[in-house]
Amino acid sequence: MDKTLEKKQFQALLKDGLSIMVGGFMTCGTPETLIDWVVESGVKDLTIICNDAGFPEQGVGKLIKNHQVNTLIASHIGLNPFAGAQMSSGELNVILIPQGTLAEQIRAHGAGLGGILTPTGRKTIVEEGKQLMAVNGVEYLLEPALGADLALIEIAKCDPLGNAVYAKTARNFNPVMATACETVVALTHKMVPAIDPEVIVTPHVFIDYIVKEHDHA
Amino acid sequence: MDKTLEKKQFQALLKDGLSIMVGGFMTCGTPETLIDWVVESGVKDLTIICNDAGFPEQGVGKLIKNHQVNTLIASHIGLNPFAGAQMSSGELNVILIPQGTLAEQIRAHGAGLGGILTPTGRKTIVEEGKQLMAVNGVEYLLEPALGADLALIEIAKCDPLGNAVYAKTARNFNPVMATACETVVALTHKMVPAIDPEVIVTPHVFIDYIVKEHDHA
Amino acid sequence: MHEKEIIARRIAKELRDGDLVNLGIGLPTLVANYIDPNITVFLQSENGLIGLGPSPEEGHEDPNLTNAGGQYVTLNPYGMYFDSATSFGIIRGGHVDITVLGALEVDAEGSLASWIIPKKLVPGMGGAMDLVVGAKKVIVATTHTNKGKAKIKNQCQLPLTAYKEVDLIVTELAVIAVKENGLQLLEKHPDTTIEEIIALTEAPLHYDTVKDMEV
Amino acid sequence: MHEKEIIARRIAKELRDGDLVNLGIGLPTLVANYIDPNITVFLQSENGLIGLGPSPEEGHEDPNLTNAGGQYVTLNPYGMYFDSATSFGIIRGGHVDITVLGALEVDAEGSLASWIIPKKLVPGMGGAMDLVVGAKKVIVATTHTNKGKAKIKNQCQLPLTAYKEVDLIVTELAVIAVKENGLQLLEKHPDTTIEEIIALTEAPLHYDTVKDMEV
Repeated sequence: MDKTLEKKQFQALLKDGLSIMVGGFMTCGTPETLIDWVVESGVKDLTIICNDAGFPEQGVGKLIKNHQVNTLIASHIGLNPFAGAQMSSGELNVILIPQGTLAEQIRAHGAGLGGILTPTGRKTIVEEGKQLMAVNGVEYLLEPALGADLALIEIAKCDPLGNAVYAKTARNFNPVMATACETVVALTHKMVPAIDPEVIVTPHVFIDYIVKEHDHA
Repeated sequence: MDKTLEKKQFQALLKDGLSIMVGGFMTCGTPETLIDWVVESGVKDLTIICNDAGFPEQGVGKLIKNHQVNTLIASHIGLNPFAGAQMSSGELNVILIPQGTLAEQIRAHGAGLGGILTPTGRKTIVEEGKQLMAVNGVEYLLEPALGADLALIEIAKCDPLGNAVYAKTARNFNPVMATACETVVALTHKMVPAIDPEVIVTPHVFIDYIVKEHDHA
Repeated sequence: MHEKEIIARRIAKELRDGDLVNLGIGLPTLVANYIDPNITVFLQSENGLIGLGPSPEEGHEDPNLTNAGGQYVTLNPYGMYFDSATSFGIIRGGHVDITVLGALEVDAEGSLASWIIPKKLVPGMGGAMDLVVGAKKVIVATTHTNKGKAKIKNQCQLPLTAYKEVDLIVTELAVIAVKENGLQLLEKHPDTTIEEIIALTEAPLHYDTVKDMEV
Repeated sequence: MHEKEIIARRIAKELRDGDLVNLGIGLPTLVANYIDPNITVFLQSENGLIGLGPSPEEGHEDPNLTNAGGQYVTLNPYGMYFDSATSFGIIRGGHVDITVLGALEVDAEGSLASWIIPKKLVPGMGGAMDLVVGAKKVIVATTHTNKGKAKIKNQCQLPLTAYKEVDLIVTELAVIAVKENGLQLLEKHPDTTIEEIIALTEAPLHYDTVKDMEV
């Protein structure tokens, strides 16, 4: 059961129009090598789901700057002027979602839930077009589950099957995204023979493919 | 910030009519010492939320056998004949919930969600009296969040602030219950000076009080 | 060969290399004994682990390491522990390839009743409802009849565990697939006949080529 | 004293021993510099940690250890890391005692606008909407005016971050509580007058005893 991928094999997974979740928070925990390979592949019309728009030369920002992204689903885009400019020009469709709602919608998809009821965004423009539900007299927004075709995540290390742990705050969205996509590719900084069963964060069953960072660094 | 409790202090937290979540799965991971103290206290009319009814002489089964429980919310009761008998006689109100729904309802409360949409129980008697919601053409049951007054959990070890880890499958419902109750008491088997920040399962902010098992074993 | 062994051996042949599998309490648990040693199957237990290993040697039981039936177990290499919400996220989220579980009744539409006999037996559904709704493939492991009475019904009479979720029914006599248009008899035990199986089954059975079960 | 320092110092006095606190990007972050050394406050950062420590020494930055503003930070003893879903479970679930964040506008009902100026500035809400809805106490840290224009409005004109969630407003001139019947002026800077504060505030201010701010 060898899950490791080389660049060409990784790029064979890509095609125009894919929806891709990318881990990271202001690019901390973003698998830059995999982003570079997506840039190099030139695939277009991507839907990118990421906490933010990255920076022009970092993270998903590189895909935006390279005009590969059709739709961006994120909680903020303030650090990448290309995202704002492409949104203004109509090139990029930006869907802004509260960060906690985004995390929970992704988790819901991974956990087989249809959606969740959250108080976040009540009586704000986030509420527009959403269904409201009262539970015990409190009103909530129904936020549907959110999945994608492909997850690109960064992990600190894994065992040969893909049991994974993360590094500090580079964990962020990576574990939930690993549960919510058809295909999950993990960029690992280290491969180890075994990981303590008590501390594994992402079980191997979620990881389809592993790219070893050190082979390409 | 000393969170440790002795028996008398623990019993001062108890009163008739409390709702109490108790960790454990067929009593694996159930804080037996704390249950014994609740039995000894004699408080009545409790609502107990636990995966199962335990055994007559183990886990929440001891509270049921001692007639302290008014309502039991659980996913099964098959191993404790007293639960079945009290249910038949009308003494005990038993609410059976699918195990995954129960876990998710508790997690939802802890995470400030009003509820979740689950496909589990569709077109079964679990659906009765529940609101149905369609998302993308699929029907789900709306299951509301579930909290309680008090959580009694078992942990393997913690640091002085209460950062906690669990032992193997004794983890089960304990971490979600720790997030979902007004007051959380953890029975720990060991107190250690520090725990690796990457492997803490329950952050100290969820643990209000700590009872040291070895003081009483 | 005991009927339970026949069923367990046949179901074991459904498992593929790399599959994540949840085996229910009782008869389904026996499937683990017959998995092809040339493949790796990962067993999940809904109380919170992947990588369920064999029973511990006597004297080596760990009270903190049990399966969903409360029995002492071991953990295989590459296994791991998690909490109940994570466990059912794995189950409900479609990450379990195959779940095998018993039945009180199963019917022509693939609905399953397995958790309650009102006023007689009310143990509760445990994790069964989530498993049947969530797993990619649902296999029912059951004796063909109960005291001579058919368990494979036109329509379940007992309260359901799940509606239209069963994919395959394996008994000591037959392997039956649930299809859009009803039940399809795929295999029969070499020692029985199609006619006998039909006689012991309440639901209508479609069939064309019926192979002998390999057990 | 710079107005930001006045605000940060005053807000620091709201923190109690054992509080879990989330400090927003910018001005709110300064509050950490003025926490009473005799109490222990746990700082949460929504990107995934509790136990935010001081900035690292130069050359000791860890690219895998940042705060929600993307700045390099350190972790205090007893701190820990978690994923984004867990982080917002902590936030939305009411486990954060105090959140401090900036404002574009805040109003008489305690509604807050802080994340968007349509067609001019659309950075996104990040975690602010969850923080304001979820934290037990919401403190707005803001200069009293923006280029002479009142920021404390009768009603926010900009799109809201949250509706009626703010508990306390701290500016360089005043400490104002949001009450059922409107805003209550609790404290004023020693160098200003109640009349001046009222003149610089669009929303009506109730008051009886107004203390001097301790800064």
